Formats: sequence, C-alpha cells, structure tokens
Amino acid sequence: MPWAQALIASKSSENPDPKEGRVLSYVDALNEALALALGLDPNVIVLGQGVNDPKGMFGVTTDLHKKYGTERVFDTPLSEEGMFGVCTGAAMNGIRPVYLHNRPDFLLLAFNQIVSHASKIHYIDNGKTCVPLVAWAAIGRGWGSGAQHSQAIQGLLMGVPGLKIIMPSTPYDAKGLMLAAIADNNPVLIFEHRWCMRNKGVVPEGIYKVPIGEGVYRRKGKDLTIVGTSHSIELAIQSIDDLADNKITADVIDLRTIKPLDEKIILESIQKTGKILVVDTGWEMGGVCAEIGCLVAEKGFSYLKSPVRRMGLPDVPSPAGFTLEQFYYPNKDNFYQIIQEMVTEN
Amino acid sequence: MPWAQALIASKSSENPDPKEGRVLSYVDALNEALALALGLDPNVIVLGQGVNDPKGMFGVTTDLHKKYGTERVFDTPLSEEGMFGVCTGAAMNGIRPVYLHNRPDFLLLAFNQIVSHASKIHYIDNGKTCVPLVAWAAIGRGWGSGAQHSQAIQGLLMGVPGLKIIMPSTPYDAKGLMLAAIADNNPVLIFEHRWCMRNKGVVPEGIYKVPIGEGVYRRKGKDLTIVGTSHSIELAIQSIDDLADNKITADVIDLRTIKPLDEKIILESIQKTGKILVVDTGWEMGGVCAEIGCLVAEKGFSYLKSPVRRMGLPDVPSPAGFTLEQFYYPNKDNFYQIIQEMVTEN
Amino acid sequence: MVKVTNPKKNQSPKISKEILLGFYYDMLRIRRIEEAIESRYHEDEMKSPIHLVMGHEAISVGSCSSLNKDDLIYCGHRTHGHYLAKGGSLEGMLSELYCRANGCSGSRGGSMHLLDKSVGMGGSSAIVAGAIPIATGAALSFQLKSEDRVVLVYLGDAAVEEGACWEAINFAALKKLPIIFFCENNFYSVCSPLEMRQPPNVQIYRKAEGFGLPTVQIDGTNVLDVFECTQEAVARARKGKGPTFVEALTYRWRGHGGAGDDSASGYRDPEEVKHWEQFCPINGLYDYLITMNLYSKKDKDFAEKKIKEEIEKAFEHAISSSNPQEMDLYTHVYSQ
Amino acid sequence: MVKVTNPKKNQSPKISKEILLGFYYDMLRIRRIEEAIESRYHEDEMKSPIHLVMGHEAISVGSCSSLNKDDLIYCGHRTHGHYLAKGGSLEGMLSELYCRANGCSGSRGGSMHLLDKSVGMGGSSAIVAGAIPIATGAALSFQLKSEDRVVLVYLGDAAVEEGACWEAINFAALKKLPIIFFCENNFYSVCSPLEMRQPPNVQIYRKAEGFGLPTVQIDGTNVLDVFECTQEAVARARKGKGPTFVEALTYRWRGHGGAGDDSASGYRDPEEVKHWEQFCPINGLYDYLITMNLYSKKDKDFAEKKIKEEIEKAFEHAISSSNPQEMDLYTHVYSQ
Ligand SMILES: Cc1ncc(C[n+]2csc(CCOP(=O)(O)OP(=O)(O)O)c2C)c(N)n1
Ligand SMILES: Cc1ncc(C[n+]2csc(CCOP(=O)(O)OP(=O)(O)O)c2C)c(N)n1
Ligand SMILES: [Mg+2]
Ligand SMILES: [Mg+2]
Repeated sequence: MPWAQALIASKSSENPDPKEGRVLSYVDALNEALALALGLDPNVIVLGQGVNDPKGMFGVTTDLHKKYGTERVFDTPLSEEGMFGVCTGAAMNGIRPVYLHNRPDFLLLAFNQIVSHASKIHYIDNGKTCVPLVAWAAIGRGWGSGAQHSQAIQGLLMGVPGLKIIMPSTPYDAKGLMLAAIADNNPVLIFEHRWCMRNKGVVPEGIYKVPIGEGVYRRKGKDLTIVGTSHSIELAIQSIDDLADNKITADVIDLRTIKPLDEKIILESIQKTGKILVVDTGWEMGGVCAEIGCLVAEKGFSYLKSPVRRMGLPDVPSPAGFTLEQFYYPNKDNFYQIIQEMVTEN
Repeated sequence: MPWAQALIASKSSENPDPKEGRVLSYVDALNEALALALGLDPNVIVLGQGVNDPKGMFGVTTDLHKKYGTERVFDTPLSEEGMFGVCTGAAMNGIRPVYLHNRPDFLLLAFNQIVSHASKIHYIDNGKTCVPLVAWAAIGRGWGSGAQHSQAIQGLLMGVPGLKIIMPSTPYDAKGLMLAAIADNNPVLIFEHRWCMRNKGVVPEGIYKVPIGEGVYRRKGKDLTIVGTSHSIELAIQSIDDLADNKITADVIDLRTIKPLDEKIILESIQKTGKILVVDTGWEMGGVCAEIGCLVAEKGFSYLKSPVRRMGLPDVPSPAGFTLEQFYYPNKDNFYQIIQEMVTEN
Repeated sequence: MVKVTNPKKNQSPKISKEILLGFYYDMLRIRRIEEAIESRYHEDEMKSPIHLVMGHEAISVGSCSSLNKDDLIYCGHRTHGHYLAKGGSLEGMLSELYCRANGCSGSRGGSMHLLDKSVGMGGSSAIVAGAIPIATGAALSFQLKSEDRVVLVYLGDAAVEEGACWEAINFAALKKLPIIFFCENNFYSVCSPLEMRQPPNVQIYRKAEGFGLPTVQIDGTNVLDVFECTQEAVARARKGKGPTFVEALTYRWRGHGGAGDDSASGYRDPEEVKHWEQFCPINGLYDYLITMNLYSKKDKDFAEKKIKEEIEKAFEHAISSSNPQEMDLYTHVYSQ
Repeated sequence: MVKVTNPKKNQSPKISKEILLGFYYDMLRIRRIEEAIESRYHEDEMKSPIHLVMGHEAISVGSCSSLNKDDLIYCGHRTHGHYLAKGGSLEGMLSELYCRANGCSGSRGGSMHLLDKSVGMGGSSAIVAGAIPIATGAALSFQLKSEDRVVLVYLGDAAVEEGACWEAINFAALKKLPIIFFCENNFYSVCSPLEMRQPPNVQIYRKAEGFGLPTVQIDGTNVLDVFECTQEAVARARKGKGPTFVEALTYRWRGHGGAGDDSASGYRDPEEVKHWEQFCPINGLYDYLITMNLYSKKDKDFAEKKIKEEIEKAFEHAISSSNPQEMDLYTHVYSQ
C-alpha cells in the first residue's frame, strides 16, 4: 500500500508543531489531510451524515466529493451502528474508511461494533484480518448542546483493547494525526473539540504524519506538570501563561493520543516537578484523568510530592442553558486557583 | 409506593452478611429477591431473553412467570437497544422494570439508551420524571466465552452521571442489593459474575435491603488494603487467607457498589495500612481500578506509603481457548506475588 | 424535485365548526410563534439550537387534536409545534429558549427538550429515534396498568433509518401496544435528501406494513387528513387493537436548524421550497373555511391580534425572568 | 406446533449428477462431523460452546455450492456447517475446538469463530446480528474495487429482531451491493419460540420486501430449493442488480447449544422434533437420488467409510496438537 513510502518520505516528527510557514485553519488542515489521503490511496473512502452536503461536516469534507467522486465520498443513512459495521467489513477487505460524525454522542449507538467487533477482530482472527478504519467526531460545547450533544466519551473507551484514540489540539496535529490514523492498520477514533476547530496554525503542505502515541511539551517549567489533550490542554496553556508574572511555570504536556498512552513523557516530567494536574474534556470520574492519575500513583509514586489533582467535568450531565454551562465547564479562574493551591502545597 | 414501608421494616443494614441462618444458593437468592419484589409491587416487571423459559436465566427467573403471569414476567425480542428504551419509557411512567441479560456484552448495544437517555432523563426533565429501572447481566468467564461473551464492562460506565452500578459477591448481597436496586428511583445496573453465582451463603427470608453505595470489610488486617468487588474480591479473600501463616494480614474491602463509590471506607482503611491493591474483573486500564487508584492518590495521598497497585485484566481481549484463559485471568499465585511485593516494599 | 400530494380541500368531513376553527387558530398560533422566535433569533439571546416547524403545523395540530390531555406524546429534536399543539405553556417554552431558571425544563433541556408533563408532552430526545423506544415503553406502562391512554410518537424520515425504530415497532406490534408511530416525512435529514439514504423504490409506510402494522400514507399539509387518520389510529389503540404507523408527507420551509431558509446553499432547489409553500397548511385550511362560509377575514384579524398579544406577553415574561444559580447545576442528577 | 413446508422431492432440476452427489456427500459429511463432536463432547476436552447444525445441512451446502472460492460468507454463532460447506479445514476446526495453538483461529475464537480466509469463510460474530453489517461492508469493498465477488451472510430468525440487521439491509439496497442475506428460520432463539418475539401475522421475508429487496421464502430442508434460489440471488448480485433476502424454513434438531436434544426441558414439544426429523435434508436427497437411479446403497457405504476415516484422522490430529504458550496471549492485539 502506498502509505509506507509516502510517510517515510515525510520528515514531520523531527519537527513537532513548526512556528513558521503556511498558516491554515484547523478545519482546512483536516480537509487537506482527507484530500491528500483520497489522492494517495484509491482505497480510502470518506463517509458520514452530510459529508457531501454544503455544510461539509463543519467544512472538514467540503467539496471532497467533487474531486474524488460520490462513490468514495458519500452521505450515509442515519444508521450509526450498521454503518460502523459496514466500515469494519470494508476495512477487513482492503478499504480504508474514514467515517465522520458530528458528535461523539452518536458513536454510543455503535459501541457494539466498536467494542465487540472492530477493536477485537484482529485478535479473534489471530492476526489474519486487520481493520484499518478511522472514526471521527467533534465534541460539542455550548449553545444548548446539552446532555445529548456535548458528551466527551473518550473516557468510556480508553479501556478497550485494540482501539487507538486520538485527541488533537492544533491544526498541525489534526492533519498529521488524521494522516497517521488513516495509515494505521487498526481502528482509530479521533475526537476533535469544536472549540479547537476554531484555531489557526502553521501547517506544512503535503503528506506528513504525527506519530500516534507520542505526547509533546507545549511549555517547559518547574513548579508542576499539567497533562491532557485537546481543548483542556489549550486552556491549561493559556492559564499557565497568565501566571508567568507570578513566577509560576509548568511542564504542559499535550498527549495528543490517549491510547496508546505516552507514559514515558508523563513520568519524565513528574520526576522533575513532583506534582501533576491531569486535565480532560470529559468527566473526571472513571475517565482519562483517572487513568493518568492512577498511572502516576503506580509508576511515578516516588516522584510525587503532593496529591494528584484532576480537572475535568463534575459527575453531572451537561446542562443546555447558557448560565448553567458557565458553571459546568472549568475556566481559567478554576485553573489559576488549583495551580496556586498546588504550588503552595507541600 | 410500597417500597418505603417494606424496606424501613427491614433491619438488614445493621447486620451485614450474617453468619448464621438459612443457607441459599446465589441463584436462589436472586430468584427470591425477584419473587418478593413481584409480590410486593404490582408495578414490578421482569423481562429479558428467555426469562420465562426452562433455563430461566441461569435459574434466576425460573418459574416466576408461573406465579406472577406472563404479562409481568416475559420474554423479549432480541432487541437490546430498543428494549432498554422500552424499559426506560415504562419506568418514566410508573413501572419498575428489571431487564435481565445473559451477558454485559449485550448491553453494549444499548449504550445510546443507557448513557444518553435512561441516566440523563431525570436531569434533563429537571426532576419531573424519574427512571426506576434495573438492568442485570452476568459477566461470563471460561469455556470459550471469548472476546464477545466475557467482557466486564463496568469500567466503561463508571463515569456516566446518573447511573448506579452494583457488583455483588455473596448471595446475601445479591438479594439485598437486587431489592435495593428495584426500590431505587434511578437506573441501576447490576453486574453479577458467573463464578460468584456458584456460591452458597446465609440469606435471611423476606425483604431486606443492602444499602447501595456502602462497602464492607470482609477481612481486617494491618499490612495492606485490598479493595474491589465481585469475583475479584472473592479471589483476594482466598489469597490473603492462604497467606495467614506468613503473618500477612490485610483489610479486604468488598465495595459491593462501584457507583456511587464508598470513598469513606477506602480512605479509612488506607489511612491505617498505607498500602492499597485495587482489584477488578475488568481491564486495568481506564476502568474501576484506575478510578479508585486515582482517588487514593488524590484524597489519600498523605496516607500512602508505597505505590498504588492494581490487579485486573491486561490490555488484551479475552481469548477463547482454555490454555490462553489461564494466562489471561489473575490467579492466586499472582495475588501471592503482588501481596508479597507490597508487604516488603517501603 | 419532490412529488407533492395534492391536498383535497373539497372534502367535507363530519368535523364540527368549533374543531375546524380550533385547527386554524392553533396552526396560525404555532406559525406566528415560530416567526417571532425566528425574528429575534439573531439577537443571540435564545442560546439554543432551534428547529423551526413552518410547514409542519398541520401534523402537530391535526394529531394532537385527536388525543386526550392525559394521552402522551413524544418526539425528536423538532419539538416546538408538538409541544404547543399538546398544550404546552408558551411562557415555559420561551423561558427555556432564553435559558431561564423558570424554563419548562429548568434550562437543562433547551429547544430540543421542551417538556410539559401536565398536558401530556411526555418528552423528547435530541438523538434521532431515541424517543421511539421510550414512547413504546410508555405505551407498555398504559397496557400493564390497563389505563385508557394512548401514546403518539413523532419521528422523522431519517429516524426510520435507525435500527431501534424497528426494534420498537416490532415490540409494539407483538404486544399490541396503544401507540401511534407518526412519521413526518419532509424528505430531508439536515441537508441529506431522502434518495441518498433510502432506495428510490421504497416507501416508508410500506416498511412498517412488513412489520405487521396497519399503515397509511397521508398528506401532512392537510390538517383534515391528519385529524381523520389519527382519530382512526387512536380509536384502534384504545380498543386494544394495537399500534398504527402513519407516514405524513410534508416539507420543512426553513433550514434544518436556526432561522431562515438555507436552500441557497445548494442542497435543495429554492424552487422546491416555493413549490411546497403553495401547500401551506394554514392558508389551505383558510381557503377551505372561507369557501364553506365558516370563517371571515374579520375573524382572522381578530385571531391574529389575540395571538400577537399573547406572544408579546410571553416574550416579555421570558426576557424578564432570571437565570439559574450555580447550585441549580447539581440538582436532580439522582432522584431520591 | 410449527407448520412444516413439504419438500417437493419430485422436482427434476437441471443439476448435473456430479453436483447432486456432491450435495449428498457434503451434507452427510457435516452430519457425521457434528455427530462425532457430539459423541465426544462429554469428555470436556472441547472446551468451547458448540452450536450443532443437525437439520440445517441443506442450507450450508446448497448455498455455498453456488459460490466461488473467492466469494465470502459470514455468519453468527452457529458456524460449523457453513465453515465446512465453504471448504474450511476440518483439522483446523477440530484443533480450534480442542483449544490448540494450530486451531483455525489460533485458539482465540473457538467454535463461534471458525475462520478460513483461504476458502472465503470471512468471519463470524458471537453477537447475534453482529456480522450482518460487517458482511455488508465486505460487499461494499467488492463494489468499490469492482471485483467480481459476492458476499453471503447467514442470519437466524432472532437476528432480524436486531435493528442493525435493518440498517445493513437498507444500506445494501440503497447501494445495490452484491450480497445475499440468508435467514435460517428455525423458529427458535435459544428456548424462545418465534411467536414470543415477532407478531404471528408477520413473515420475515415480507419485512425485507418492505425494505426494497427481492425476497423469497423457501424450504430450507430441501438442498435443491436452496441451491436454485441461491444461484438466482448470486447471479443477480454479480450482474450488479443488488442484494436478495432469502428466508429458509428449517429446524434445529439438537438443543441451542451443547450436545443432545433438550426438548424434554419443556420449551418445545419433543413431537415437534420428531416431526421435523421426517424432513431430514440428507435422507430426503438420498431417497431422491435412489428414485432417480443416481445413487446406490454401495455408494453410500463407501461415502460413510471415507468420511469416517477423515474424521478419525482429524480428531487424532487435533488431540495430539499442542496448546498455545503464554506469549501467544499478547500477540495480534494491534496490527503493525
Ligand atoms: C443518532 C443521531 N445521529 C445524528 C444526529 C444529528 N441530527 C440531528 S437532527 C438530524 C436530521 C433528522 O432528520 P429527520 O429525522 O428526517 O427529522 P427532521 O429534521 O427532518 O424533522 C440529524 C441527522 C442526531 N441528532 N442523532
Ligand atoms: C446481541 C445478542 N443477544 C443475545 C445473545 C445470546 N444468544 C446467543 S445465540 C442466540 C439465539 C439466536 O437465535 P437465532 O438468531 O434464531 O439463531 P439460532 O441459534 O436459532 O441458529 C442468543 C439469544 C447474543 N449472542 N447476542
Ligand atoms: Mg426529515
Ligand atoms: Mg433461530
């Protein structure tokens, strides 16, 4: 398959998140990644509710069907479980489907196919079949998205063997990880965040790949380690930058992938700082924060100077109303407070 | 509704897990709980694939339909998502469904109804509607259950607001928690373990309730704390008893409920022992072990003398073959080893 | 372009004048409320994803008119018309859109979760087809408690693509539950036309037939047709004869969500919208009432005035109501 | 008691003698293999949940005979007959049942996941209906790559109660995919009779009709009927004319799982089993071959002997094969 060569050619991983070059919007970066994949490999298909309509899945798929045809870029019936199974069966037979959803909430309909089928077939088939499929969804927030349109469900899936889960925060990563996901021979879930999708950033042209399973330092510091992904890490960066005058600095690690998890970078940083704040866009309980917090208490215990802290969502459904949303989601003030607490702790 | 009186009458919680009295099998204890509930409250119904057939859901529902009629105890089409929604709608309108499944794996089909509907409706409806339903399933293990018939999915659901999750280990708890679940006005999931279902134990007659959200000490000791539920805690008890000659003792806490989680008892014990081993029948990663491990690192950090340890399943699907199963599931030797390590650690 | 069924305006049903005038008033009221919401939506004070129902009014009014107050309706994301037709409070609805504490769902639901249990608006789901099994469960509860009540659940043409829809329909048919599955086929799912989602030769109501339900396809722009077929279906349900599946052909005049028509974006032909606007449920009935000498221009002006006043009062009430407090976020996660 | 269709044994199809004798041999072989497994199951060495296919043999053989080697089949938990009819290795199958490292799924799958990609046994799911969308995706891949291959997916009468089945069927009809949905209606799901799960007036094949597929209901105990209707369906698929839904009426002679008949437990009438045993697919064809003078008792004895030897060799091979190692547990969680 053409991916090997194309990706070997790319130099990206040597140069994570370049500061100079062409600036692209997050959405355009994703659109470009899909276009490159469609152009490179005739077995790549892009499907999902509305991928070929004028809205083009928030612009991520806009006009792809015009260039690559409606056989390869097509709208689907509203049948999330069935269509996920269809993607799995196609992937088992040489196709590389990219199945897009407006919201992760809709993937809950497909858990039987995701958890009991797509992620397990390679194992059950004793390695004879692989399932190179990508399922993409954009986590919603605000404007009344509410309990059924703003769920960040990555925490529900982190424990599922055979899956890979990607949560980018920058346009550069969004493109490079989408290409890496399509090139990967396993089922990969990509959870974007609608608010990250507003970002612009430097995005090299052509094919490059961001390695799945490797986090990056967004900031280097001494007082504590903040680790997470997606919009949560974005907010963390802004907050720690605001605190620079208070002489507070932190290692801020953008994991970019939550499964496989980059244990090395987390433990490396905690060894230095001795303090960790784990952030996530999902519920704190039983989710990504919990896994990382436990990991540190297990493998980084001797480094820890103070309690592990987590900042995600409370054990409450997302409310629809604007005012309630303001109380529901962590904001910069919450960050300032928890970081101050952690720094003074001993 | 008749539950209040009936349950106030019961003295159970004063006397957790009695040592003397009538001995019943685990399955008969569940059957009795359902019979009592059906007898007490005309709004209770029992449904699921095969509940009124000769197999009677492993015997849990045997002959209930004969006494209480096939209107209230009935077989269902094989439509897990739809039937879960049916139970939710019935519960919203005064019925108390108990929906039984052979395996938790089948509940993956209903995640849209469980996660986005049943558990959130009370919140979305601003408290106007409640959803008093019980979904029951028996975790499979062995004899080739394999990747699709032995998944312990409690870890996937622990983060979902609005849910309660029960995992009993003794016949006494199985009956008392089933009654408590049916009496509860929220959606409650009960995950039994097929191997616990072989147990016999003392089970009082009549209605009593085991409080949801309260763990119990199965053993008291000094060297470490072992916490978990269901078959895992059973294995932990056997292992620690075997180590008595080696002068190793432990607090062994059977949580019985994983959501809501009994933080108090965990922290109380860890304060004394300073060491914790978290066990679960599910995958270690991102599951129940992770949540409890993180909780301790967060709220019990100052008590901790050594790293948090977890013992669950590796990040691998369940194999079907007998030999592979022996390597897959933790056994007493694994327990001996990890406990020895923890005791010598400092 | 979608083939339109022609509303037979010349039918003379055995429907009393009062009822006919009620149809007209209720449809007009829904239309004016939607227009008022639409006209203020750009102010960004109604921070909720609205799905306007212009073009669907005959369905809400014709079907809810066949139900008793204690019968229940359930629906999907396009709630406004059904909520209002079943008797939901306008003030509660607008407060909900304005995210006020006194909204009909306490500002937890928003536009997609308008709720008024007191009048039998049982609930809705923002997940397509999510409410169909739930409504079926409500019907099961009525049967189990032998209550003389029925359930009507509204679903879109995309909802029948979700497997759970057929799971619920099979169960309802199996148990002969007192429920009406009412499909509002407006030929689109967001911007996806029906022919991209279901085979051309297939008719939605015929699918339900195969599952063993009495089924009928009607003109959803004709309130008289909607009323009559719902009456039949409800009667069947009350007699214990089981569920009915209704497919009503209609059209969404506005974009899928938000204010205004979006056909300019190109997913549908603006001509198609014009074409359907000729089959306005409200004007259609108006012409009928006029030809039957049951109504006059004066009556209409009076109705318009009354509705206008009600709407203005309700907006003032909503706008002047107060927002929820932080503590409100944490209530009702669990029931006691 | 379930109404039986009467196999028309007097039909004279344009099927060559070789093919007819092949049908007989293949069905007999499957029967004897199942009997051998059943007779040794009590030894508890095959630690796998078996679902025996006695009574279903005509379906596996008649349908797989219409497929090319590179056509794919998928199925559910009741895999034995389909795997063998498509040409799956008997040694690989028995090694899998004995949980050996050289089992056809490396001892990861067991009885419910017999697999032989080399002969087009594409896969199975232990989750009812789980394989239906997956098989549909395989058909999509053939269409996208314009390969001249078709997919046939076996499903039970309970599988049509799962919504995903109808989601897949709608998509297959929409895209005119080269796939045959082959329903083995044996009137039971474990111990639950059809009438407790689907309304009495409903016929499974009629449901598929409503979804826009050519459908047919046939006698699943008659290998000739199965062969002919599959031939037609496969031809249609190869011509790009899209999917077909076949409902074959048959009966499971043994319990849902494990060895022996369990009707004594009371969920079905032992008389019903006896009744269906008169319609043995294998004896039925035997009588037909005898009356047509195409076969003799001697031929049969020869076949029995050959099959017996093959089975004994295969059991010896499986029993003498070695178990997996601990390291095998961790391989193939991810693909490189
Ligand atoms: C399961 C699911 N998938 C996707 C969506 C996104 N979505 C919201 S409304 C809608 C269109 C539904 O179309 P239809 O059922 O015909 O109702 P209409 O909007 O036409 O009234 C879609 C796809 C959703 N809410 N739920
Ligand atoms: C989703 C799901 N629910 C329940 C089961 C348990 N189960 C295994 S086989 C079976 C019966 C299926 O009946 P049918 O589809 O008619 O196939 P048959 O066994 O009759 O060949 C059931 C209910 C399952 N495997 N998957
Ligand atoms: Mg529509
Ligand atoms: Mg069957």
